[in-house]
Amino acid sequence: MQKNKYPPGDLAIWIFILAELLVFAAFFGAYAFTRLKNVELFNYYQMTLDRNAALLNTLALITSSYFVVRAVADIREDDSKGCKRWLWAAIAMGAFFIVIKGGEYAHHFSAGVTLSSNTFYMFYLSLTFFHFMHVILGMVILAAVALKVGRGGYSADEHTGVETGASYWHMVDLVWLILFPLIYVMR
Amino acid sequence: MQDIPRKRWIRPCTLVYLIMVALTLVTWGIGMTAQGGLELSLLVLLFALIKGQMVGDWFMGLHFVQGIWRWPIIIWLFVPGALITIAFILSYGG
Amino acid sequence: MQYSSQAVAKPYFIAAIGLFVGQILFGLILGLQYVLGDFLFPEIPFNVARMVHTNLLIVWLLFGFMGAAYYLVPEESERELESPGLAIAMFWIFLVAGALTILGYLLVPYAGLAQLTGNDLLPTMGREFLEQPTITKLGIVVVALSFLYNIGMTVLKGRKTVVSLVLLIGLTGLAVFFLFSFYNPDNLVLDKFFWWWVVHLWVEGVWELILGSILAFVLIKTTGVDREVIEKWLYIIIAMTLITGIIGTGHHYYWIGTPEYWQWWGSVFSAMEPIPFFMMTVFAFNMVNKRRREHPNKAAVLWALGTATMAFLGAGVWGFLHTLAPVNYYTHGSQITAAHGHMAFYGAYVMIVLTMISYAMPMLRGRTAANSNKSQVLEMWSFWLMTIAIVFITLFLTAAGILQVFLQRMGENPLPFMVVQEKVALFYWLREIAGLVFLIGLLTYVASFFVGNDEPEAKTAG
Amino acid sequence: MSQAFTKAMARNIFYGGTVFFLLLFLALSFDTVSALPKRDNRANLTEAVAQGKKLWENNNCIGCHTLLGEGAYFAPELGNAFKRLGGKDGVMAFIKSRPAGGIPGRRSMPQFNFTDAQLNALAEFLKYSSEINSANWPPNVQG
Repeated sequence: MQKNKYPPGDLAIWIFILAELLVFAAFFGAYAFTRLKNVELFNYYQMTLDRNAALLNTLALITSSYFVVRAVADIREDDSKGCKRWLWAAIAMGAFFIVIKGGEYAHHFSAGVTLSSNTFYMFYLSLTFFHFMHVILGMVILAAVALKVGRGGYSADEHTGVETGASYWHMVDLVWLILFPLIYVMR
Repeated sequence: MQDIPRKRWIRPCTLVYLIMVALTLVTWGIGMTAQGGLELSLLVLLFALIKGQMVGDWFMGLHFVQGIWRWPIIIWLFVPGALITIAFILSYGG
Repeated sequence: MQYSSQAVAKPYFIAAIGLFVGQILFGLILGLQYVLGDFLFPEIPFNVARMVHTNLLIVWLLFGFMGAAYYLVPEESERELESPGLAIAMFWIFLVAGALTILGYLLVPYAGLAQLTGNDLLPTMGREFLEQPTITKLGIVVVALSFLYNIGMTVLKGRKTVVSLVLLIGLTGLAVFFLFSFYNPDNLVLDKFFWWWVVHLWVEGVWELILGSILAFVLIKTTGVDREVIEKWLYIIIAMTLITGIIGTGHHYYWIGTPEYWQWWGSVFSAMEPIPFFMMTVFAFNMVNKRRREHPNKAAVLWALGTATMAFLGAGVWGFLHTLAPVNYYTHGSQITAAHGHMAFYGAYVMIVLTMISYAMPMLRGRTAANSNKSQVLEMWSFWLMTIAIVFITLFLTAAGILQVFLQRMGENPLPFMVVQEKVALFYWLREIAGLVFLIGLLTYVASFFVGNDEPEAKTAG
Repeated sequence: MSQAFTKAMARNIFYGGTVFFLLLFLALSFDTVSALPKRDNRANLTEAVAQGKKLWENNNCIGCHTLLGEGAYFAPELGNAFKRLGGKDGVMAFIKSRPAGGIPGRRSMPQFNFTDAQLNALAEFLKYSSEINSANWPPNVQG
């Protein structure tokens, strides 16, 4: 089968995706090596995190990523309606993530946790909040795409915009897949 | 990406999704025991890297791409994966 | 020149070059004071000479940016400037205000100047790069607003291109962030925190938009490459600039009393700041390689390529050298910083202004596209002299900085500052020699405007 | 795919990315400003310190010195000068004793003819600066 030269979506988004992934990679490495110097601190405060919430959030993101896959598949067959439905379902899963994660933050903030509390919380808040903002941005992008799909703005012939939004959303998912075990589970 | 038949893409994606859910549940289960340990940590990391690879290959569709754009996600997973592995091995005195 | 109002750029460019010469002369005085501590003391103490050196730089770059904007905006917008009269009036106001300020620095003790200008009413003076009396700062705001009005109206009423929009965003950002120079609390940490909102968000933020748009304009004109291609590159480059550069501000927040998470945020993001500069280098060389025409102004193309290269080296590479927090812990506030500052300012901002002058001046002086061969050859000589000189200035300062860090901040028995300064004096002498070469280059540059004026324009052949 | 990347998408990334990172920067700045009271030694920000800062500015000290590493690199770092010069008396005595005509062949600080009250304010300012939590910078007493 003929393979493609470029990934799906506009290449500009891929440059952006790579830049973002680079930032996350640097933060992951920084987390791991800072932990090395503060193992007990990290192990202790890791226990204050809510692993059930993290599970729900992980499931929410992979599910929504899968929904986005279905959306792209639909638009490739010129099915705008199906595409739109899958996209809004994906956005709903994103909103679910925001609510759960927001609950976690509310819990931590009410306990007086800030970026300056200690090194573990500094990394926990920096990494997850940075990712949290990406979820919001991803939802905004998906919503913009979904609205345009609803107006019949994409078709089987021209749907680069859908693929672009999808690729970005998968990146948001991908980052969380590493974040989840690294911060919540590995000790 | 118009060339890829739906079957060749959606079916693997559904399978990938189910595997990811399963791996996530196992990871969570390990997390809930709060046991830790080098082997378990690296196992969990391996799960994460596998999931990441599946997202890159199937969800993002890089499986159907050839040339340099085939590799960024794989390389990206490898670098932090290696860094985290080294740091954890060191943290266990290895 | 397609529009007669573009002519207002000419006095701006001439003033810029004149002030540039002044800046370099004071740079040489400073360099000498580094090795002959009592040179001109107490008539022109180091702090006064430095203030003149840095303020002249800022002022002449602003003259250059404004001249560039006045030249390129009518052409991009395809209409005459909103008000050429206002542009000329602002030129004189800015020049006189600038000259008075510099004379104030030189003729009155700084504390006297502060008193004379009523600094107590709204204290803003005495902070690095923002030494201007408050009244001068207000004048800058007035000039900037009139300028923005003039440029903005021209852009909005005319054809809107990416080049002019990006330029307008950059200039607006320049004006907006300057407002933080009026915030000067007693709390030193807050003072420093927001001081960087002017300084960093200027030079590692909005100024890069101005740089990018001027470079894009000159490349469109000299290479004939499709505007669409150049504009999308411009967008992606400035996107990367702001994506990395805004949080990159954090690399100034390591040791000034701000929370320590900035060491991570600042390191990670500023480590990526070389990326847009690298993209700019790739972009410039790519466009020139893909050129659809041979532009007779070879000097302008050389300056454009030089900007892309030297900005990457000076801002990108030399910035990266000491941007990571664990490295910066030792290099912060050393000669390494000075080395980076010299090459980054020259490579990014001096060179882009000279690029624009090189491109526009022939037309402003009545040529159709380019200067005579003779004049261009001299200009290209000046390019190499100045560029090589700045490379050596940077290398010598880097060497001095590395030694300084080793002797003063590392090891068992750190030596006092002044002892170390004497130990590295050799490098300061070498730097001064490189500085003289720079001056020769600059004089050559000025001379290039006076030779070959009777000769015919350079042709594209060859 | 004929076109690898489009101008429209590059534009969206520019605007979107800028807004995104500007918001993030504002969020971090907000956190910083609220975290500062624990680090910036504001409890000791007395009238004298404020006056000292004004003197520091009105005489353009930053034109030669660095303070917490920022300024000119011609003269020693002052963030820890209070410690290096042995406290308030040391600081005041040093500033007061600068020869008006300079030191032949060497760098010298000008003689500013400060009053005792002004010297006191400057010393208080340097004391306050030295007590800011600067994450252990400078690396040693030499600055």
